[in-house]
Amino acid sequence: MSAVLEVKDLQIAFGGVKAVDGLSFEARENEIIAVIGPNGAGKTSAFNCITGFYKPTGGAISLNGKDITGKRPADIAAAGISRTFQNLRLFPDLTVLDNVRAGMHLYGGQNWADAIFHTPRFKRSEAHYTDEAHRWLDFVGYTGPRGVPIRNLAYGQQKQVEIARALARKSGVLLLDEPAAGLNYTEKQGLLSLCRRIRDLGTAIVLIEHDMGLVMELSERIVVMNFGHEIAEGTPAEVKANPAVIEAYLGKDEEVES
Amino acid sequence: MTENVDTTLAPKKVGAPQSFLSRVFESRQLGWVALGIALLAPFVIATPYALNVMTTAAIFVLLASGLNIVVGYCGLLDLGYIAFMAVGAYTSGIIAKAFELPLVFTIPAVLVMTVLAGLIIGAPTLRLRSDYLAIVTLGFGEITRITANNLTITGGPSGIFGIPGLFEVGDFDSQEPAVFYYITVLVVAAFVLAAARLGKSRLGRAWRFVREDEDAAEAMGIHTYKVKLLAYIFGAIWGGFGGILFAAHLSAVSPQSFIFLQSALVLMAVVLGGMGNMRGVVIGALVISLLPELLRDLSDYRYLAFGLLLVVVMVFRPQGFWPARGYEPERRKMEKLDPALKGAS
Amino acid sequence: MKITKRSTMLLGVATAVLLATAGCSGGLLGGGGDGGDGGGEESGPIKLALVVPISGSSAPTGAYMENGAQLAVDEINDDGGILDGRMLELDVEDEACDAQQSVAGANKAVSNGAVVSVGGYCSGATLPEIPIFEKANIPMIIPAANSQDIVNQGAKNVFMINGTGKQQSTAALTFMKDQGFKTVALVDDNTSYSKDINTETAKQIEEDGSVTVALSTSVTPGESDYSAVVRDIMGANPELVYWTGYYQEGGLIINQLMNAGYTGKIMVADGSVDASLSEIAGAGAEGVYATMTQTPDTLEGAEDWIANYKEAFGSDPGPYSTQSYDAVRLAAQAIEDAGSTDGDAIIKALEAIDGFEMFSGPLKFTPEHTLSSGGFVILVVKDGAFVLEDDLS
Amino acid sequence: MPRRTSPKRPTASVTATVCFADPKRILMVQVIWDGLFVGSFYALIALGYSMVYGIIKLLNFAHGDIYMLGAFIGFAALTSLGGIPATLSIGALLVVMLLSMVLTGGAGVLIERFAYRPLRGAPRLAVLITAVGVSFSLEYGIAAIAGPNPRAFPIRLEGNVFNIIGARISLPQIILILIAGVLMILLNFYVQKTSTGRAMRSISLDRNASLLMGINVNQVISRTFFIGSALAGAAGVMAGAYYGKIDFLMGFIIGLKAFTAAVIGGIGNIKGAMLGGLVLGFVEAFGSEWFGGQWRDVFAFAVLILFLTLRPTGILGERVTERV
Repeated sequence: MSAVLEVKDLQIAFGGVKAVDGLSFEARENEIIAVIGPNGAGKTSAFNCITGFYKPTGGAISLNGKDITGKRPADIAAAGISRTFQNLRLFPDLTVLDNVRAGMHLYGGQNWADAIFHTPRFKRSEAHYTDEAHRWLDFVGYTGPRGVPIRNLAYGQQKQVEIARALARKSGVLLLDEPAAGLNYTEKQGLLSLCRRIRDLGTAIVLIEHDMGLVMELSERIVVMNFGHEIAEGTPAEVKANPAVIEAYLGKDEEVES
Repeated sequence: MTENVDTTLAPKKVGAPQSFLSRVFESRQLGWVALGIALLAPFVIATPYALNVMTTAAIFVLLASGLNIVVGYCGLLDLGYIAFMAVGAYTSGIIAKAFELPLVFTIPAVLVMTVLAGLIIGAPTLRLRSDYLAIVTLGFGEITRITANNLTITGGPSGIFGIPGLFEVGDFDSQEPAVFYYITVLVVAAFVLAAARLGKSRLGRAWRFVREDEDAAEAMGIHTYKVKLLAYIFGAIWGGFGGILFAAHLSAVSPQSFIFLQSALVLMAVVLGGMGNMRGVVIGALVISLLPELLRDLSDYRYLAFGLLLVVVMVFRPQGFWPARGYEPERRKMEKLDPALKGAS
Repeated sequence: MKITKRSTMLLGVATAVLLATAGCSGGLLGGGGDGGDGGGEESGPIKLALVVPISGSSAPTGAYMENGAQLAVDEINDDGGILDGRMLELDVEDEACDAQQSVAGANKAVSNGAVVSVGGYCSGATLPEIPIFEKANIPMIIPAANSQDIVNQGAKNVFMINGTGKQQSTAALTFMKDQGFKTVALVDDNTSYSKDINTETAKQIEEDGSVTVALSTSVTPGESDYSAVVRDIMGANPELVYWTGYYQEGGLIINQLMNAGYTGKIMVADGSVDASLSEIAGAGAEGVYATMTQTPDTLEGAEDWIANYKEAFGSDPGPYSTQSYDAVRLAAQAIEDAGSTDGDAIIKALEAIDGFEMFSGPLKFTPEHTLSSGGFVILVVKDGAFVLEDDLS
Repeated sequence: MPRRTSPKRPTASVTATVCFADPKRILMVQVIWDGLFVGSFYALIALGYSMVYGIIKLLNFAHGDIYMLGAFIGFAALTSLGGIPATLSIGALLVVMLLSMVLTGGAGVLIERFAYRPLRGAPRLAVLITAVGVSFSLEYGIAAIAGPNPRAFPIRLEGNVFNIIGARISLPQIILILIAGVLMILLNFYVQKTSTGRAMRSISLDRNASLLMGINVNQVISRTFFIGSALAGAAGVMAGAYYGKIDFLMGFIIGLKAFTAAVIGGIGNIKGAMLGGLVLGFVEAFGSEWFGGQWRDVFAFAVLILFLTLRPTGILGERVTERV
């Protein structure tokens, strides 16, 4: 298995404060990696660097061997990374289906003239979009209404839709920022199986997560960050036993244990 | 396209509105009904004044539908939209007069000029925060007007007049008020339909994604800047065609027609009607353009009444008369479910 | 397509409603075209269209014009009307100095059955009215708008009773030469009326050769601070500043010039001849010249007119009150002469008019339908009021 | 001196500047002074824009009309007082200015209470449209009450003119700049040192957090409107007394300019508004010097656009790193 996403010595500073300082990891096909660390460790900043929302101040990121460091988010998305956000970033006034269609923007298949004249090409392409949207909603196990604005839906459903949207992008790498936050036990179990099914599609998953139980059960490798530094990397068992990790989580024992 | 409506999945609370009235309002044929009414109106009243007012209103609808692309779909606050109409009107007026051409032949030139104007105004500004965009577009609007007022080619303060008609074939005069009204209504209807269709396409969705959450849209691979620029260009083209009709209708173009108030009025039409909903915008445009005419007899007080009305309407209905609802059929693909997800959740 | 039926029904209902109401008014199917030729009516009041700015930044002048016209209407009606007792009625429409509004206003007036138009203030708004009134065969007596562009249109229904920019410029140049001014600064307010005079004056000065234009510039109306143009004028240091715009900005510029220590003379064009000019300009207005047609203030025996105006409207007459007053009287005279409200007849009557007494003097139209003599004189501000300085004869 | 030539007649105007000893320098000083003077008006009005924007992120379009309202209140007050001896004009002006500040401040509070507050959760465009509606209502309301004609202001500030390094500077100008300066210093003190001022700053940083901290947000917003409107009202009276003419549309252009000034300085930032006003004043003064007065607004807006493209946060605005 080759590395799809490669992050080398990533650094980002905000006005002198180094949010990420020397993060390196690789993600391979069919693999789930977790990035963990206490609040403020720089995990989300690292995600934002990888997806182009922040310009890294140092280091390199490559995708399938191509350097994507510092490119704009849309180009990185086109290159093959999709993501979810820590706090839901859906399009609240748009329907569930439209939200998922957002992930399919790069499918193309029609242009503005097709739209204005409703050419057969346009109709085919729209039908395809709709089918795909339904397919991905089914895939994530979404059972709620699909033609209504998403802001009316329950939180768990919104989380499902956000993942469906990211999946619709059909990219090789999926970054999930705290996918389990705010979910109940059943929903977390659903998430667990969903992640595995996504992995089985051949996708590399990198997730940020605070729920240690979930992380330990799901991920093949774990990267631990603290104060912007990478303090450990390894299998769940290795990380659990690492004294630096235990120290970083001191006072948060219950999370490690749970 | 509306068969197979399967609403069983929708809980009542969040489902699409079910009342008779809402159904009528959401009906696909409503646009044709409106067009029918517009086409029949002259059989009711056809005084020169009525035709003039109705033609003006129709042109205004065109402008509002163009601005709706920019503001309603894409969420870009444009306070200088009338500048695009000015560009269209001046371009067609100047060329038609200089070469003594019927106005229809100026369409290519107007297209080029308005697209150019959209690029010039949009390119440097669309990276800006929305409030800044508002003031910058306002600035561009004023710059356009003042420039038109100061240049010789635009006729300075008195503008251009004696502009030829749209076209003339034998005895058939396109400038005959009733004829011109019908031409306008048909052109405007076509543009409104085109704008509505654009709104329901991949590009239109991209506009809405940008409006709702630019970062999330960007993360989906949407070049937000390009998409915004396209919204601007389409808005500009709509405005430019409004300008051609305007020039043909009045046979004169002068800077006074492109003051900030006009931009504000078009924007009001969009917001009052319901941003993003083309039907609402058409209604809003009709209200905004017809109301001052109806209030004409109040003379001094009409803008006072107008101002107060705006405040009252906005306070009680901030989404506009008829906001975009954002419902669509729950239609599911009739194929088998993916076996892989049986048992998931 | 389950909604189709309902929509069809809706369309049907709408059609029915429309067609039902079609019977009662002038739709395409109805009587047809009763709007276009209201002049054909043989009884009832005779309507005069007055399309002037009621809203917008030129609204004040619109009010003066409306009052002036109303005064004439009232006087004529008090005397028993015209054409054997038919009353005059003003149909006031807003032009807002905007082509779109003025076209709507003109169309409305035509629909209302106006017989003669006696309005027209902003040239840019008046120009697009011309084809509308021309088509309806309604004569236009334009009291204020005086851009050369209107003359150039050559419409046979258009009559201008305000001196043209050309005539005013000639008067200005004559006075400059009389007084021996060598350098002048020409300042306009970027409206077509004002720019017209500026351009025309500059042209005539160049042809004449004995005066030099030290500066020719424009300001943006509606602002308060004109320090830029004041600096320019101080820099150019002319012997005379000729302001061709309106009194609102004129007053401010005069005041700011005086505060800046300007020592030369100032002359204003007729748009600035208003009592408010010296109120706004303060003491600096003393000695300011103006090119102007005769006004009630400067005419002997016009005190009564001013008193009447004041009594009727509670304020002093303003710019174009007199012209509007005269426009209505002229229209009444022409209708009387024509013996009918037919457009062609009235136009003929207007062309035939000779020696009709107006504030600007006895009237006779040139073949271009402008005043044969602009009737411009030079006024000067004395104790805050404009008085006759030089009748240029 | 090609800049002095008219656009229409490039040949006829060369005689102009030779009469001065060193016209260029004199002119520069004069341009700077004129820019400073106009700029202080812009700054006073820009403050209201900026404060309101800082607190509730609203572009209060009606703000320029509050300036107009202030001028008309001053006009009404002075007219009802009758003739005032010239020697007392400064005193009378100050009294009337205070009165006008209180009334326009009150008007600002009422407008916020009845037009903006009900819309606090609404889409921003809806609020903006409301502001345009308020603007119309104020303009044409005043036109209906006071008539559409421009009015001459009852008192006129007059005084000596000093010649300072070539610039002509009049006493009224100095007085008005001083008044504007004092108002701005007072405001700055208020915002920096008082509890309400601190509350304002904290709300502009984070409204929800401020609510949690027990700050009465509604009250602070009301006070912000009061202060912003009062400053505009003061500027209105000052403009009336200096320029001598007021009309119901006088607030429109200056409102746009003040808005521009607020953005140039960094909208939401009080010092930025003051600075932006002065910068815009200079920009316009130099712009009309170089391109001619009729191009002044074009130049001002063009500079604004350039500015925003190159430094979108304004001069003093802080760069906001948006969290994703």
